[in-house]
Parts: sequence; structure tokens; C-alpha cells
Amino acid sequence: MIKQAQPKHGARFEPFTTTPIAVTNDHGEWTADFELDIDADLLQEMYRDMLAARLLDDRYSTLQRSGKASFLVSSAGHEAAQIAVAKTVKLGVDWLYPYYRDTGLVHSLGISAKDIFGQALATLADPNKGRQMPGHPGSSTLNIFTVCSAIASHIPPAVGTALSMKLRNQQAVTITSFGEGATSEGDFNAAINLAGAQGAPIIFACENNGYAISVGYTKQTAAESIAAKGEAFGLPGYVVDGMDVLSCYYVLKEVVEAARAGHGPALLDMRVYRYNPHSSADDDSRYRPKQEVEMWRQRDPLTRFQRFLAARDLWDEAWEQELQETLEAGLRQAAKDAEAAGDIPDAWMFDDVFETLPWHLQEQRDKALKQLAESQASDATH
Amino acid sequence: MIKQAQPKHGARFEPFTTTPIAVTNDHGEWTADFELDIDADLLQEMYRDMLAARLLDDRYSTLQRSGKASFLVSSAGHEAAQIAVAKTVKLGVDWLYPYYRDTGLVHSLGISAKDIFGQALATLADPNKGRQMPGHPGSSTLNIFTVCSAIASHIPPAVGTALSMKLRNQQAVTITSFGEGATSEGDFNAAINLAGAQGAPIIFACENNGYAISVGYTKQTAAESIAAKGEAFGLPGYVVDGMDVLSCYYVLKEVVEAARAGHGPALLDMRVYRYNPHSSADDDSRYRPKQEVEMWRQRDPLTRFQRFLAARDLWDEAWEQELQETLEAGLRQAAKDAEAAGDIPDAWMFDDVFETLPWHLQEQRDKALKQLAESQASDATH
Amino acid sequence: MQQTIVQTVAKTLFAEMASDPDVVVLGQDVGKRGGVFLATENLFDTYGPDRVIDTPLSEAAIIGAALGMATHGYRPVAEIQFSDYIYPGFDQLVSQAAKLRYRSGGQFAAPMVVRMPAGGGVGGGHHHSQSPETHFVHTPGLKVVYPSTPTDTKGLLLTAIRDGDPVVFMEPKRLYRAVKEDVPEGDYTIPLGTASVRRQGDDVVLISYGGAMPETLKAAEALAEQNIAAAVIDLRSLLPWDKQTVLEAVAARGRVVLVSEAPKTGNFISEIAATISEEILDSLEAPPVRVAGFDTPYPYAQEKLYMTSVNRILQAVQYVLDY
Amino acid sequence: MQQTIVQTVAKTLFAEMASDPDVVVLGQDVGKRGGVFLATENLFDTYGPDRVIDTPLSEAAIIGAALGMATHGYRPVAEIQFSDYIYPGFDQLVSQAAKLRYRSGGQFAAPMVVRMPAGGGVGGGHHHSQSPETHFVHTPGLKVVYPSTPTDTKGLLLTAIRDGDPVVFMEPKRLYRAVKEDVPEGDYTIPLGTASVRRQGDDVVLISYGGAMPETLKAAEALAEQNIAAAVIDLRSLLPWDKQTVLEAVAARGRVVLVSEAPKTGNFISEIAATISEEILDSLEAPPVRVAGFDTPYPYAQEKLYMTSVNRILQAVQYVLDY
Ligand SMILES: Cc1ncc(C[n+]2csc(CCOP(=O)(O)OP(=O)(O)O)c2C)c(N)n1
Ligand SMILES: Cc1ncc(C[n+]2csc(CCOP(=O)(O)OP(=O)(O)O)c2C)c(N)n1
Ligand SMILES: [Mg+2]
Ligand SMILES: [Mg+2]
Repeated sequence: MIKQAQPKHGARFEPFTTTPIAVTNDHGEWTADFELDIDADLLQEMYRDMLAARLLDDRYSTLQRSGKASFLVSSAGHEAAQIAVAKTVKLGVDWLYPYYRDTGLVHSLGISAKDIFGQALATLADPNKGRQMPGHPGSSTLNIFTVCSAIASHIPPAVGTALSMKLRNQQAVTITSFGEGATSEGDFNAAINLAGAQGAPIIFACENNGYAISVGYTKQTAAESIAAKGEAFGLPGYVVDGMDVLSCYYVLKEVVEAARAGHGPALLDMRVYRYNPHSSADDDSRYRPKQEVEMWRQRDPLTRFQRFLAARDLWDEAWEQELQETLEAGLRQAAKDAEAAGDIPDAWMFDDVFETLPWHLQEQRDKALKQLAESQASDATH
Repeated sequence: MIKQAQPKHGARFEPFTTTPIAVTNDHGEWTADFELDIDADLLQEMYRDMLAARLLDDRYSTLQRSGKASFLVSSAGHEAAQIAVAKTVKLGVDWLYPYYRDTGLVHSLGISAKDIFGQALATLADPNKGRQMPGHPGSSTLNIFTVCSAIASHIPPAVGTALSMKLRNQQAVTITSFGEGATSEGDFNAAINLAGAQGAPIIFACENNGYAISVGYTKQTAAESIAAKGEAFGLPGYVVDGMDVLSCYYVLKEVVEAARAGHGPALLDMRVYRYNPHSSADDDSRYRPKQEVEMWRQRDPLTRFQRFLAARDLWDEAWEQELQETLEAGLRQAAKDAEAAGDIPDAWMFDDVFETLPWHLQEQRDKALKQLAESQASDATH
Repeated sequence: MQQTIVQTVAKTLFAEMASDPDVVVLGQDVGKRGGVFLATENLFDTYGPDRVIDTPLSEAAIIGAALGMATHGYRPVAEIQFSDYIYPGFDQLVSQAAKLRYRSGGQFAAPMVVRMPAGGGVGGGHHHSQSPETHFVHTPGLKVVYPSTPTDTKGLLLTAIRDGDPVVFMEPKRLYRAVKEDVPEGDYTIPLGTASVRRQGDDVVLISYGGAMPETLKAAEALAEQNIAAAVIDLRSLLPWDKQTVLEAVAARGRVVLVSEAPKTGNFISEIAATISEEILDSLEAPPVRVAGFDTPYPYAQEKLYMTSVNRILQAVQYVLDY
Repeated sequence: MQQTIVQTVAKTLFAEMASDPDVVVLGQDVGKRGGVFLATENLFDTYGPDRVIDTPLSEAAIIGAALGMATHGYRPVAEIQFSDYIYPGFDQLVSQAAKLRYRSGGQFAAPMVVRMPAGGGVGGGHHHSQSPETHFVHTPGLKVVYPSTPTDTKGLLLTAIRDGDPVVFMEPKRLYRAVKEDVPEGDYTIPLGTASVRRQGDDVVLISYGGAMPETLKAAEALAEQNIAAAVIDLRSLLPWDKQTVLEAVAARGRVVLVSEAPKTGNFISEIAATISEEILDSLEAPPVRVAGFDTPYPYAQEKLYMTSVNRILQAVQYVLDY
């Protein structure tokens, strides 16, 4: 019925399956009908980045609880999906349009912990000049579109970038990530439809954690899966076990390379779980049972991947210890450096509205800075 | 994969077929595997309403070409689909949220030719008080939501009404119609998703004519069909031969009764063709070949249904002649009456912005009418 | 009983849902979660999922569905989680809700309320702090209300729900829990379109609304210490706005400062200033001066500088007094 | 060569696409159809489907895609078929395009143009006649342009395409074919933010823009017959607007009438009126008076009454002269 419903020639994975695609089981045992072909270095790097994401989250949380950062959106539980995305992106060529929960993802792609904390603390360490609340990183040098709070609003621009890549014949791919709640917004649908119609090289990577703040999946949509939404736009949709980095990685790699080769867009429905409340402003006990959270904690993507690696002698307690210590030291230092970078100057408030300052902003700026200087002077004399 | 993908117990039709569901062939011969069970009166009524729609269109066109109506959107080619919808609606119980091309549909449901022409001419015959351009009928007594130009913007309200029907347990159904182009708007997607999630009793009746002005289907969407879009929202989607009133009627009846019985919404992809340019302001020779139009004219829904009826002795040339004369006489009279109803008063411009006139509109009204009176007086003296 | 603005919203909804079975609430997280600010707390437990509807994440669906319910006899109160997120639903509001009565010649109407926490001061950066009221005021067919106290919140919310037309009900989120106040019991309503004179004073009049009210009142207090008597008007309703009260107050004093936290250019207070100079120019002793947000997107790091501080208001007052 | 406004749009796009390969056009029916007003006529045949892109029917997709192409090095010119249909894409415009440079600290930018036929006078009823310019002007991060002559259309469109930021380019659809004019050849640009003095005159100044310009000029002619010399300013750019030209002209004459076809309350001319009274109150001989659309949805049957007729402008001028 759907054009791409059959796996393409040479493709490993089938779209629109009823159960999530998984290449390992919950015990981290390989279950796929093909051979693992990822080298040990990359496997360990994946684990390291997942752990880095988790520890970054912890450190972020410390900053938030201490009152230094005003807000936190945690990525704990999403690490497998996020690191898999990061590892399929071709740095310097591909573009990423992420959402606020993607701290682990953008860190793995190269936004340093210092930059991330700088953004969280709105210090001079933030390449985005402290313009947004915490959880909104971005980097033009890494082709990572700065996160925007407005749900799904980054998806139409992502399609535009993918379309550019196609028109310029660049063999490049755009990946955009979002939660399953975002798929209810008009913008998601309008954008993915355009991507389908234009065959734009873009991957829609949904981190489906079953909740949009308190709203559970069945209230969000009656679609059998987020993957099924691909049918509406002529895209293959893949349901993937999002708690396994390898499952996500293999499916992503296949669709990314297909898109790069000109075979058009795809949609991924990665089944993850958010371990923490929606944000530091949320109280999840109002809407989900503790047991459910507990059940998913048993499926922790880090533990599962540890088991997988351990069976291949690529992980042991000692390495874990060492990794943790190194990473934590780095994070502590990054937080310190970010803080030490110093405050964003007041005068910057008026920059970057436009490329150059028009008269009305010039006037407003002059007046505001004059008033500020006067009131600081008068404060100083008191 | 999709919950409602299998025909429900006792259901005749399957969703998501590759070829359009049809109960007759192009020659008007019955081809379904069940027996026709529509009585002769209703069959003839269907034909009469289809013919009325076509003739109404002609008369409208005369008004437009003569400069009396400023604009025309023709429904020619859509009659089978439109009259099928009209014949499934339970008058006084169900609601219709139509679009601008539905003149034939709303006329069949009871909006008189006089009202329709009154709307086109913006005379006192328009129950909508001449507030909109031609092609925007509506009637609260018939539960027909006044047409709005903004594509797809009527679909979220339609879902709200359907939801009300469910919450009030009314065994009522909402039907909303739109073109295939409308399915690309965010509003369509956001609305149908809500309908799915809430199981609202609503039928999304797409009159898929393959063009949105000049933009053809493949540029509009890569979806295999508009019906396939149902998968994204948990709705069964039916591809139907929209040039056959009976095919549309049978499928509609089934999904409408299912919705009425609490089985939730459905989506119809009725394959029709627009015989005329998009509107009186369009020039379709710029974007579609004459032969294509010709080919579809061979499939005229009226001719096909004539053949079907003739084989059952329910249609002959004499009846056609008589029908045409009666209908045309009625239409001529309606156009006359609509025109004779007289102009909408200027002062009405300020009514119905709100239930009562706030001070600022009162002020503006007083001043405008005073100026108008003065300038009319001064014109009169010249 | 002493209650905050956000508590007043929840209690008022609770009471009106008890007395009118047609009132329903819909939005994101309004159900079990009670709203992210708890403005719909306790409603779900009492009225259940048929009257307290958690919707999918789409503002267009929320506003559109509210409209379709309104045409069918309900009195929906829709919540937009932050006023910054009105834009995906803006078309439903301006193309459908605002024009339905008009374009149907009065055959259909949309008695509905669209509630939204608005304004800055909560460290939310531009997508949690904006003040879009001008967009609503400039859309014929919408009424716009923006209270700044618990009492006004109750009186105006009740009136808004009972009004026959779509009302955009803006709530100053930074004042949600800022003050507690005894709120009149029972069926207490305030007509739309009436301002509230929050302070008397003969020298100058300060006009403001919503989240900027506390600073405006504080400025008046500071002026009082310098023996300058400032009257303070809280507009409360932005459309219709209370022209009579405003013009009388300004005409009597000849000096006026207008305060709004929305960006300056095209701000609704420009409308008031224009009306003042259009209608009572000769009574002006000094130019009507505006203190507003700057014409930048709402900043994060410099929020304090951005806001309409007491200091900025005082400087403006000084200017009109010295003029 | 003599050409109309709509021909100028098409020719200017044609020329700029020839000289800059990064310029692309996208929208509904912009391809083979050449746009429903033919503003993109002949582009498809020359530049093909990769640079003249017929999109699906979604304004959000159009504006969003334009933005994503802009961040990737293109200079997209998006067409919205009627300005009334900006609203489904309003979120992309205000939440993404307007704020991208700011929120990314200048790392990303959106050099793009969003063209749209706007305004009334064509018998289109409210969904084909609205004037949403205030919404854009009140959104920090957008520039807004609204020419009224073929020459200004060329000069401003070229500048807009080359500008580093998102520009909303409004075209007065009722003037699309109303006048023909010799348009400067070659690379002719007009800086954004400069008004054009369309007529000199010492007694009063009329300020307008877009579709209301011809009536404003006709009013000035009618006044000339009564020996009243009216200067006429065509704003052309609404953001930034040319404060210096406006204030100098008003200060010199003390009498001003502002004309805009958008609804009155919250209209952009209220901003200009407010600025005038804020900055040059003492030079005013009479109140700045506004002639604007009424605060109703744009009507169909009474379009003539709705519009800013010569008569309404003359009455306002008479008022400020007699004051
Ligand atoms: C347009 C818009 N509407 C509402 C919100 C408020 N909001 C922030 S996060 C969120 C839930 C998002 O859920 P989902 O997309 O599933 O992502 P998750 O947080 O679960 O990863 C909501 C409603 C918003 N940011 N933007
Ligand atoms: C929001 C919006 N955008 C653009 C338009 C302009 N427009 C009017 S009809 C039309 C094409 C509609 O095509 P379709 O939905 O397939 O219906 P059809 O006319 O083919 O029956 C367009 C783009 C509009 N009316 N509303
Ligand atoms: Mg989620
Ligand atoms: Mg169509």
C-alpha cells in the first residue's frame, strides 16, 4: 500500500512493524539475524557518551538544585536514542535540529559541557549569548540549530535545510528530533508532508517517551504508533527499541544512508522513557505511578549496554569507575569554567535583533543604558 | 497494524484499499457483491439533486459572467460525492462543516437556490447578511456551518462539535468536507488527530480532485492516498470512487452509522475531478492538459448514474427533460428573487462583530453613517 | 478567604462549572496535572474527563475544538499553556473565532474563553514571557481582558465565561502567587470594559494593566513620598477599554504616563496615547509618555533591564512633571 | 519600460534570480501557474522546479522551509497567496524567523523575504482583504515593507532580498494593475526605513502607505483645488519607519492626518500618532487625526463604506485645519 513499505533492496529493516525493532534483548544479548559489525572503539565510545549524558544530567541537576541554573529538562532514559543519533551524524556535513531534551545528544556531537552549562547559567560561556532559558543549546559551527522552546516549530525549518541539501546535491542529511507530543502540532505534520512531497533527505527522529508532560500516549493520538504516521506522508516509519543504543544506531544508519543516497526521508519512533519529571518545574507523581517509573528503570539503557559490552570484554567495573571519575572531573571543571566566564553584559540585550541596529533600537539602547548607568551611580553613592 | 484496519463485524467495506471502492463500474453497472437496497425514490432523488447541483452551477456561472456575482467556485465533477454526503446526513441532528466547493451539497441539504444566490449577490436574501464573497453559504437552522475561505480552518471546529455530540450522548454525527489540498494544512492534521484520540463521531469527507488550484497531487503529498493519512491518527481511511454516487453513499452510510453507534471517526478519500478552472479567477490551461479534462468528462457522474438508473427504468430522456425544465425554472426564479431582495443596508456593517455594540464601534458607526448621509445629501444636490 | 490569582482562577472555574453544566475546560495538562500552574487544580477529580479535557499538544486543536463546542451549546474555557504558544492556534482564533458571528450574519456565535498566563518576570526567556495582547486587541471580534488582582480575576473571569463572544483572558503569571487577597464570595462579576482606579492623586495619572501594575503602584508610592500625587488606573479590560475613565482622568491632570510590558512599537498603549492626543489634546500639559518593553525579543540574561521597572516609570513621570 | 506593480514584482524576481543563484521562490501555485496574481510569471520556465518551488498547501511549511533554506545559504522569497493566510504560518514567522538571530546569539540568521498581496478593495471579503501589518510591526525581529508604486516595489524588493534579516514584503493587491510607470533599469535599490515625500505642501501633512496611497494623493489634489497645500508622505517601510522625515514634516506644519486601511484600534498609525505627540507635542496646532479601517472584520457588501475614501480623508483634514 505504501510505496516504501517493503524494505528496500539490501535493507535490513522493515518499516511499520507491530513490535519495536531490536537487535539486542533486555539482557543485552545480541538477537539480530545479522552479524554485529561495529568496531570496539565505537562501541566503547557509544557507552562513554551515554554515561557522559547521564552524568551531565546529574551535574546539571546539581546546578539547578543549588539555584544557579533556573531550570532543568533531564535526558535520563533517552540516552540510547540520543547517542545513536549523534553517532550517525556526519560532522560538518549533516545538520541537526534538536529539541530541549537533547542535552546528551548535542554534547555527544561536540557541544562542550562548558558551553552547555554556560547556556544554563547564561554566562559568557554561552555561544548563544545568554538569550534563552536553560536547556536551549545550539552551535552554528557544529550545524546544530539552537533549540527553540516552541514545540515542533523547529521541524519546518529542518525540512527547509534538508531541501537545500537536496537542491545543492550535497549528499548531506538533516536529522530532527522531538517528542511524541510534538507530532500533534500542525507544524510537524505540515513539515513532514513537505519532506515527503519533495523527497528531502531528512530523518524525523521521535524520542517517544509516552508522555507530553502529563498527557499520556492514548490521549495524545489514536495512531497505532508514531511510526504509523509515516503512512500519511509517504515515509517509511520504524518502531525501534529506544532503550538499546545498537537498535537505534542500526536503524538510523540505514535510513540516514538511504536519505544520503537520495531515497528520501524516514521517520523513527524510538520507544524511550523519561526517568525524571518533565522538568524541574514538574511533579510527575500527579500523573504517573511510581511502579511504572520503576519498571522502566529496570530497562535502563546504560545497564543494558554494559551487559552487552561486558559479554565482549569491553566493559568492566574498573573501566566504569575510571570513566566516571574522568567524566565527573571534566564536568565539575566545566561547571566551574562556565560560571567563571562571567555575566553577559546588559548592553548585549539590544544586539542580534537585526544584523545592524535600526534607529528605534539605537534610541532605546542609548536611553536604557544611560538610565542604568545613572541608577548604578546613584546606588553606588548610597 | 491499525486498530480499525479490518472491516468491523458486519461491515461491508475495507479501509486502506489500493483501488477505489466502487459498487458500480464506469458504465453504471452494479458490480458489488451485495444487493442494492436503496429504494427507487431515493435513487431518483439522488439523481435529481446531482442534476440540480449541475444546473445550479450553470446558473451561478451565468450570474458571474454577467457581472452580477463577483466570483464563482464550480462544483461540477464533484456531484456524486457531494450528493452522497447530503443523503447520509440526518437533518436536524447531524452537523455539516463544508468548504467553498460544496454548493451542490448544501443545496441538496436544504439551502435554497435563492439563499445561495442571495449570498452570491450579497442581497437581503442572504441569511449571512452579505458578509462574505460568493461561495460561502451557511445556515444555522440546517446545522450547516457557514463556509470560511481559510482552507482547513473549519476542520478543528468540526471536531469540537463532534466531541460535543459524544459528550452529550446524542447519537449525532458531524461531517466535514474539504479538498485534498487542505490535508497539508496543520489544522487538518491537528484536528483529525484530536478526533482520533477522543473517538469523536466525525466523518472527514475529502473531495480529492487531484489539484489544489495548480498544484497536483504528487506535489501536494507523497502519501499513497489521502485515505492512508488515517493511519497517522488511528482512523480507518477509505478510498472511494467519487464519480459514483452509490459507492460514496454506501461507504458513507457505513462509516456514519458506525460513528453514530460510538465506533469513532473515519476518513473518506473520494476520487473526483473538477471540470472547470479552480474558480472564475483561474486559468487552468496553464497547468493541466485539455486531454486530462476530456478524459474525466467521459466519466461524468451524472451520465454514469443515468445509465445505472436507465437499466432499472428509473431514468429516461423524457424525465430528464422534465426535470431540467422544472429545475431551471426554479433556478431562474431563485436568481430573480435573490436579486429582487434588495441591497444589504450599509448600517449592517457594524452589526454582529459582537453580540452587542461596544462603545468604539458605536462611535465609529455613528460617525460613518453621518458622513455617509452627508455625502449622499451633497451628491443629491449636485 | 485569602487567595492568590491562580487559586482564584481554579476556584472560579470550579464554582462556575458547578452552576453551569455547559462550562467545560480543555487544554494541555489541565486534567490530573491540574495545569502546569495549577490553574485547573481539583477540577478533574470533581468533574471528570468529559468536562476537563486533556487535549493533544496542539493549540489549533484546542481553540478550534473550543469553538466547535461553543457553536454546539457549550461554554468552553480553553487553556493555552503560555501566551507565547498562542501562535500555532492564532489562525483558529483570528480567522475562525473572531469572525464567526460576523461572517455568518449572526447565525453562529462563539461564546468561549481562551485563558493564558502571559507576560514576563519569571526567568522564562522569550518563549515563556511574551505579551501578545496587541495582536488580540487589533483583531476585530475578540474581547481582551487582563486582570492584575485576585478580585478582578474572579469578577472578570465569570463575566468572560458568560459573555456571548470569544474573550481572550490573559493572566499575569508573575503575579499568580504574588498577592493574597480576600475575594468577594458568591456570584461576583465585573463588566468588561471598565477600568479600575487603583489610586487617587491630582498631579499625574499612571495607566497600566496586568503584570506591570505592581511596579506602577510602587512608582506612585515612591512619588507620594516626594509629595507628588499620582492617580493609578488599572485598565483590566483592553478591548473594549474604558475610554471615558481614561480621558477624564487625563484631562483633569494634563499629565499621563502609560506603562505596558509588551514591546513598545505598536503596543496597545500607543493606541491609548493616540486617542488621548486625538481627543483631548488641549488639556495636555505634557506629552503622553510611554514606558514599555523594548523592541527586542524578550531576553533571558537581561530580564531585569528589560522590564518596566519602578525606576523607568519614575523617570518618565519626572519628565512629564518637569515638562 | 512602463510596468505595473505586479509585473515589477515578477521582473525584479527574475532579474535577481539571474544575478544571484541563491535566490529561490517558493509558495502555492508559484510554478507553472505563475502565482494566482502572476507575480511569479515566467520564473518557472526559466529557473525550473529547483528554484521555483510549488509547495503543499501549508503556510507553516512555506515559511518554515524558507527559514531552513536561509540558514543553509539560500535567499528564499516565499509567497503567501493572500496576507489573510499568513496566520497558519504565523508561528513560524514570529516564533522562529523573527527570533532566530537573537536567540542563537547571532550564530544563525534568516535572510528571507515573505511576500504577500495585502489589503482590500478587490471585493474579496474578509479573507482576501485584510491588512495585518500591525502584527508584523509589533514583532521584534521582523522588518516590514509596503510599497505603493512600481518603482518603490523594485527598489524595496531588491533591498529586501539582499537584507540579512527576515522582511515581510506587503504588496497592495488593489494597486497591482492600477498604475503603469517607468521603472529604473538595472540595479536600483531603496534603503529600508526611508519614507518618500510624494507631494509637497505647507498647510498640512498626510501620512499613509500601501493601498491607501491613491486616495490620500487624491485628497491632496482635491485640497489643492481649495488652495490648501497638503504634503503627502508615503511611509513605504513600516519597520523601521522613517521617524525623522515624519517628525520634521509634522513639526513644520503642526497639522497631520494619518491614513491606513487596517482596523483602527491598535493600528500602526496609532504608533506614529503616539510618537508625534510624545516627541513634538508643542509643535502641534491640532490633534493628529487617524483615518483607518473600522474595527469590524473586513466586510463584503459594504466594502466601499469600509474603505478610507477621499471623502473621509478630506473630512479629517478639514477637522485639523479648522481646529
Ligand atoms: C507550542 C507549544 N505548546 C506548549 C508547550 C509547553 N510544553 C513544553 S514541553 C511540553 C510537552 C512535550 O512533550 P513531548 O513532545 O512528548 O516531549 P517530551 O518532553 O516528552 O520529551 C509542552 C506541552 C510548548 N513548549 N510549545
Ligand atoms: C489558508 C489558505 N491558504 C491558501 C488559500 C488559497 N486557496 C484557495 S483554494 C486553494 C486550493 C485548495 O485546494 P483543495 O483543498 O484541493 O480544494 P479544491 O479547490 O481542489 O476543491 C488555495 C491554495 C486559502 N484559501 N486558505
Ligand atoms: Mg514525550
Ligand atoms: Mg483539490
